[in-house]
Amino acid sequence: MGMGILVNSNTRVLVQGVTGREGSFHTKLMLDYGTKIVAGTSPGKRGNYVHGVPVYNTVREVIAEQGSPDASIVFVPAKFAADAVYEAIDGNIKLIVVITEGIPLHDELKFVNYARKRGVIIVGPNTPGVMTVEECKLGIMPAHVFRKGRVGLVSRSGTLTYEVARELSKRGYGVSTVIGLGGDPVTGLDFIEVAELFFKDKETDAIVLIGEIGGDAEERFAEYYSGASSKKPVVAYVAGKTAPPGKKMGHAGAIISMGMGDYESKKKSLEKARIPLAETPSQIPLLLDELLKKQ
Amino acid sequence: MGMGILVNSNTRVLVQGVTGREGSFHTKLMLDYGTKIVAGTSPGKRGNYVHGVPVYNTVREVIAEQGSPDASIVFVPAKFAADAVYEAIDGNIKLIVVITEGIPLHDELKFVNYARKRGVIIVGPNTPGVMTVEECKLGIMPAHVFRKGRVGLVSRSGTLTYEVARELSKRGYGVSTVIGLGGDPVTGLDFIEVAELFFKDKETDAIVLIGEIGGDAEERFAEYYSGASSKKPVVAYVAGKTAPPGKKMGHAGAIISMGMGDYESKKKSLEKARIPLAETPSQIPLLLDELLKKQ
Amino acid sequence: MKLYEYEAKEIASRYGIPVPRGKLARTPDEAYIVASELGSTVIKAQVLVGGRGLAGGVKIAQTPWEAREAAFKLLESSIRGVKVNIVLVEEKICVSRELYLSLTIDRAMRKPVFLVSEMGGVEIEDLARKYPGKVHRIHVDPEVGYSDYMSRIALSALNLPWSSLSELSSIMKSMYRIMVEYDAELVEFNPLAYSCEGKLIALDAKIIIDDNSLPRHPDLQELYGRELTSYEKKARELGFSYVELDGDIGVISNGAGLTMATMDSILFYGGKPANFLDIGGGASRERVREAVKLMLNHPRTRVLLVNIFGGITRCDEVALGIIEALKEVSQVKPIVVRMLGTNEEEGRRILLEQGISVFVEMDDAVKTAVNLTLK
Amino acid sequence: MKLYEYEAKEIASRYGIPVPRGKLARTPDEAYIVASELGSTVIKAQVLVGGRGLAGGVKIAQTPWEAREAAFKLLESSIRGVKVNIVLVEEKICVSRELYLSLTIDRAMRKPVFLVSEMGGVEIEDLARKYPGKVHRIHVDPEVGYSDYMSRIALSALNLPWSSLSELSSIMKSMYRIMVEYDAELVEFNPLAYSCEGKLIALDAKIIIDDNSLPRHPDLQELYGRELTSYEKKARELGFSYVELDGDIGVISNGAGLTMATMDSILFYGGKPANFLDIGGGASRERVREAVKLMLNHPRTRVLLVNIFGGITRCDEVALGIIEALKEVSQVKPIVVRMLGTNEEEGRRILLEQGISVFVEMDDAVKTAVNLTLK
Repeated sequence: MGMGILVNSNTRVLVQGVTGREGSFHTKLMLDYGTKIVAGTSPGKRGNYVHGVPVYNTVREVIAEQGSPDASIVFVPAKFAADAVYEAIDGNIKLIVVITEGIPLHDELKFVNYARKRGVIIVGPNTPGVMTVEECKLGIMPAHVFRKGRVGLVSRSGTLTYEVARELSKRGYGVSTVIGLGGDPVTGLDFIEVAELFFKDKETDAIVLIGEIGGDAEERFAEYYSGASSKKPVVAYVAGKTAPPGKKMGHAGAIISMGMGDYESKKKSLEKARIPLAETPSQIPLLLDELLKKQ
Repeated sequence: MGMGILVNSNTRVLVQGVTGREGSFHTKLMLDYGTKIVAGTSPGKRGNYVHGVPVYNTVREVIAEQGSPDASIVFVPAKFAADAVYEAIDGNIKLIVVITEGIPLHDELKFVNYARKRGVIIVGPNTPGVMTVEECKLGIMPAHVFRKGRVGLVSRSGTLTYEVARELSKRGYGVSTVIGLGGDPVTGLDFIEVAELFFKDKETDAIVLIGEIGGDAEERFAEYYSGASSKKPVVAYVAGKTAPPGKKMGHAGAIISMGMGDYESKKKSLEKARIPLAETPSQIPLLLDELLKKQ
Repeated sequence: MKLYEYEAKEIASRYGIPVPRGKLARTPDEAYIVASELGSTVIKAQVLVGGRGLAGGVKIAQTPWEAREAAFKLLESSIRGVKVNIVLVEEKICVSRELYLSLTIDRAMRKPVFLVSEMGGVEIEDLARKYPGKVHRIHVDPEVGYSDYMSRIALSALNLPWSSLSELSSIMKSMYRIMVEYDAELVEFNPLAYSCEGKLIALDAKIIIDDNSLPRHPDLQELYGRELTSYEKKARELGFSYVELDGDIGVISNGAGLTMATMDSILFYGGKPANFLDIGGGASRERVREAVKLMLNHPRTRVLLVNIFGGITRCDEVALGIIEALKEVSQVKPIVVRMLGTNEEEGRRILLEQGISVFVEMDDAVKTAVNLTLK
Repeated sequence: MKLYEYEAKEIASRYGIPVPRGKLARTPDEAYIVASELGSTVIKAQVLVGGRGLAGGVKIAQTPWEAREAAFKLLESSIRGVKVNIVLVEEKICVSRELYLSLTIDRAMRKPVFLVSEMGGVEIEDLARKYPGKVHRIHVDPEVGYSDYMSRIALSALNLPWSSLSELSSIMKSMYRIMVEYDAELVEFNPLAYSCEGKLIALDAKIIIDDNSLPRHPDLQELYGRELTSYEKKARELGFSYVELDGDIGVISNGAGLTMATMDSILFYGGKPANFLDIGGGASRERVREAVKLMLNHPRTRVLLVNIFGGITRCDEVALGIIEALKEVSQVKPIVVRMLGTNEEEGRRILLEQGISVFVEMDDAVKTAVNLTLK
């Protein structure tokens, strides 16, 4: 109870877009995991139930009848996702996980800035979500690959994170909390902010950071890490070594970042910050072994 | 040193629009009062001096060459005022006094919201400013009518505030800090926020609140005051008893406020909160006498 | 600045908000012609004062002849003292429910706010007083603007079917655009009808423009001041804030707060102010001269009270303005002056030379002015 | 999605940003005609790849004949492998200074940012690397938008005279409008010329549109994918993320991160990936079938590696898709499958029935695929 970061077994959750295919499916899986889902929204569907969760037309109705949720998870399609996020922010919900993929960049820019100014944390968009193992799953990750343990996992990727979690499990490592930052160029949280939460978390001993090419989030983290006074061991993996320059690999964007963003730049920065960099996912637990042995 | 609220003798001040008629005139008066003015801005006027104050083209230049000012005072004409405010906010100046009158309402709404979200305090717009007596004058009020003392003065009006300050002086009361909230329908600060600052200020024993018809700022303050746990004595004066309904008395606006905003509504609210209400400015010190005697 | 109903509806219609079909008429015959095309009609006096319905400014006509008759009566009448020059002739809508929907500014929250109530047709002030629980507020962050979820909240509050959502959403979106693009401080549809056919339609429309923004709306600025009395117009042209009252003491002061406080003190000491005239900050002698002339020439003024607290305003300029005005005005009315602040010594000297004594205390000046009217 | 220079300039021009006069030409003769109206001209190959200048894609012509000649050469050539089909013929501008001005997204600050440098004509990446002090950043809050003070900062950074302020301000304001209205992630003028006559004019223009926003720009969406190879186009039509590489191991995976990690592991174990193909989340059997067919038919594929970590994606669907594809494809190429996650048992059973064994560990699958190509 009360372990991990951002969410725990007491977190009262709202599901926005609860009646959709994805929303309904994952509501079931989250409930199965033990997540405390108090309500869902879906315009015009008030009075229905999804796997026992009462459905409302608006967040305002949810607040009036169920009290304020602590967190929301958004499954609304890209075209309507920004509206759902504003509804949650204006409803004073302080943590919003945006699963939706394909939201226009400028919509994201606006609501991410709005949220930050109002002290609201956005996870995503285009994220598998956040999960504190054996406490609360607010996302779409396959729960069974995550063993409970003391490694904080933070990632820009989805399936690759599951792969890494499985490699960790195989070698006896478990995860305290896993957070997907989201694959879009602009996200609510970055590596630095999540690392700071993990550094303060008593349930986390080390961090595995899963980056990818594009942007300069890894470089910025490396610089921050070099200067951080109280920190924990970090092992990194960065996907995209083989990606040709100038091409967009899925969401791994090509937005200008002033000479940063390619694999070499990230590698150099991480090495400079003395953060071990794995070459394959399977190397990650081995590097953790070494790092934790040294301590 | 360090007395009063919002400003003190150490506050490093920037004057935006320093070369204009008003800007230049009041820069002189503020300097005479002892205000620490470190720089002024006026596009294209870099290299000039106004009463010994160096002029720059942009706030960014000021920061680069003089360090970050603590506060700014804006004398820029209405059409360009919002731009000046954004320049100050984006330059991380944390207190901005907007003297300018006649700024469009929707410009004000936007920058006031922006400022509040970024933790920036805006005094005004359309305000005489803020002054901690014998420490720092960041405004256009005639300084000589304010005696140093222990009454906090907060007002929606300009000249009426000077009248009240003079009445206080005549009867032996002095002022710790005087703040003009500004005469426009939307302002950066309201009575509640300023009162909270005064309640915490060791140099202030009592508050004189000068309201006027229009809006519901006085009603909201009265309600807040009734419920406030730690508070100081307040005497109020509300201008506009004789104003006919539906007409706009200068800036004293007619914006819908759901049945609130007229003199009777304000009187009733203040009386309910047991805040003595003066019928003329000259009654204010008499009510203070009574109130402070009671204590 | 308030717009006429027909102007507000023109704007609403341009933004895709449904309004009844209709046309303006300036004569009974024009009303007849318009009504011939529309069937049953509503004839509405176009005036800028409130409470038109109660004052008989809205009539229903079944036939063109009845419309002609109604227009004739309205065009002969005055509503709350304002002559009716134009009527709006509109098709009569079959109304199932009358709703209230407006967008205004919440000063406390510093945000635009939609006010929504299923009890339309009543003035919002009365509604809010009598049934506060029936008025729903939906705030809009001015940096974000309208978002669709707001229409879903409004739909629930209005008790409308979900089939009306896209209509309502489009109306609310347009209201927000109108507010921003016209710098409005109020966009109100009261009533907003839910028609017998299940459509939303704005039966009445009110738009108030923020005066400070008029410089960036030259077309609207031209309309400014058309509802004013001739004295108000003159004062406006001279750049003063000015409001007519019904007392006999003319008031000239600087700053809205001090001017109102002067009026209030007059009342407190038993007198009645004739007006509110704020010369603003830093008035020149010419402006003071014109203000004094305006007030001395006003038939209701029996005594003129000038109360100046000079900050930016210079007392010597005020004194010179008063002297010049007195030379140009033939009427002899007593004038009581109280002046303080910047250059007060010089101002006092100038007035004393012309035999006008100057008060230091506001209360003394007010009492003197009141006593002069009681004589 | 990147726009052509001439498209970006058309947009810029529509927003009031000065660009050189000019027209497109598809033949040398057309270039001659355009140049006859313009005098000295610059002939610019219209391709979507970068580094055009260094690759000889820009030529200067003094006469129409020279323009014809230049167009002829360009229209015969390829730039970095891309055939030149169109050239832009523009008046030659007398340039006093070449400046850099762009508006892009700062991911770290989560805000649009103007990048400004007085050293234009160089690629911004090089500029930032070599002279970081010469690149000035001016952030724009996306909720507030452009404000005029930004142009004053830019003016100082560009070392321009104050007389250029209104021109620069209008350009920057338009850039912000273009970014917002076109959902751009980059609006770049490099160089922005300060002409011999002291005017600002965009010599080159680049606009990149955010792909996620294309559904709300149907006109732009039509243009999408025109720079792709035929395989890339086919993959795009099927809704996959797909990039051509030059190795021989076809890669099909789910999720961009896992797909890249699979490619990287291939490299790590000594092989070379032929492509990046991400089938996305929750792919149906039909989509998997098409992906497998696409890759097996690709001439460069010698071995196909399928690496699926099923979350939303179901392994049984993937298995069925693979089986169906194998039935429809005549070419016999080895296929290595690794599958894990949702319904993995069922998926493994389906594949085993057809004689395909399934790896559990990614490393094992990658090593096997690499070994097959090394044989």
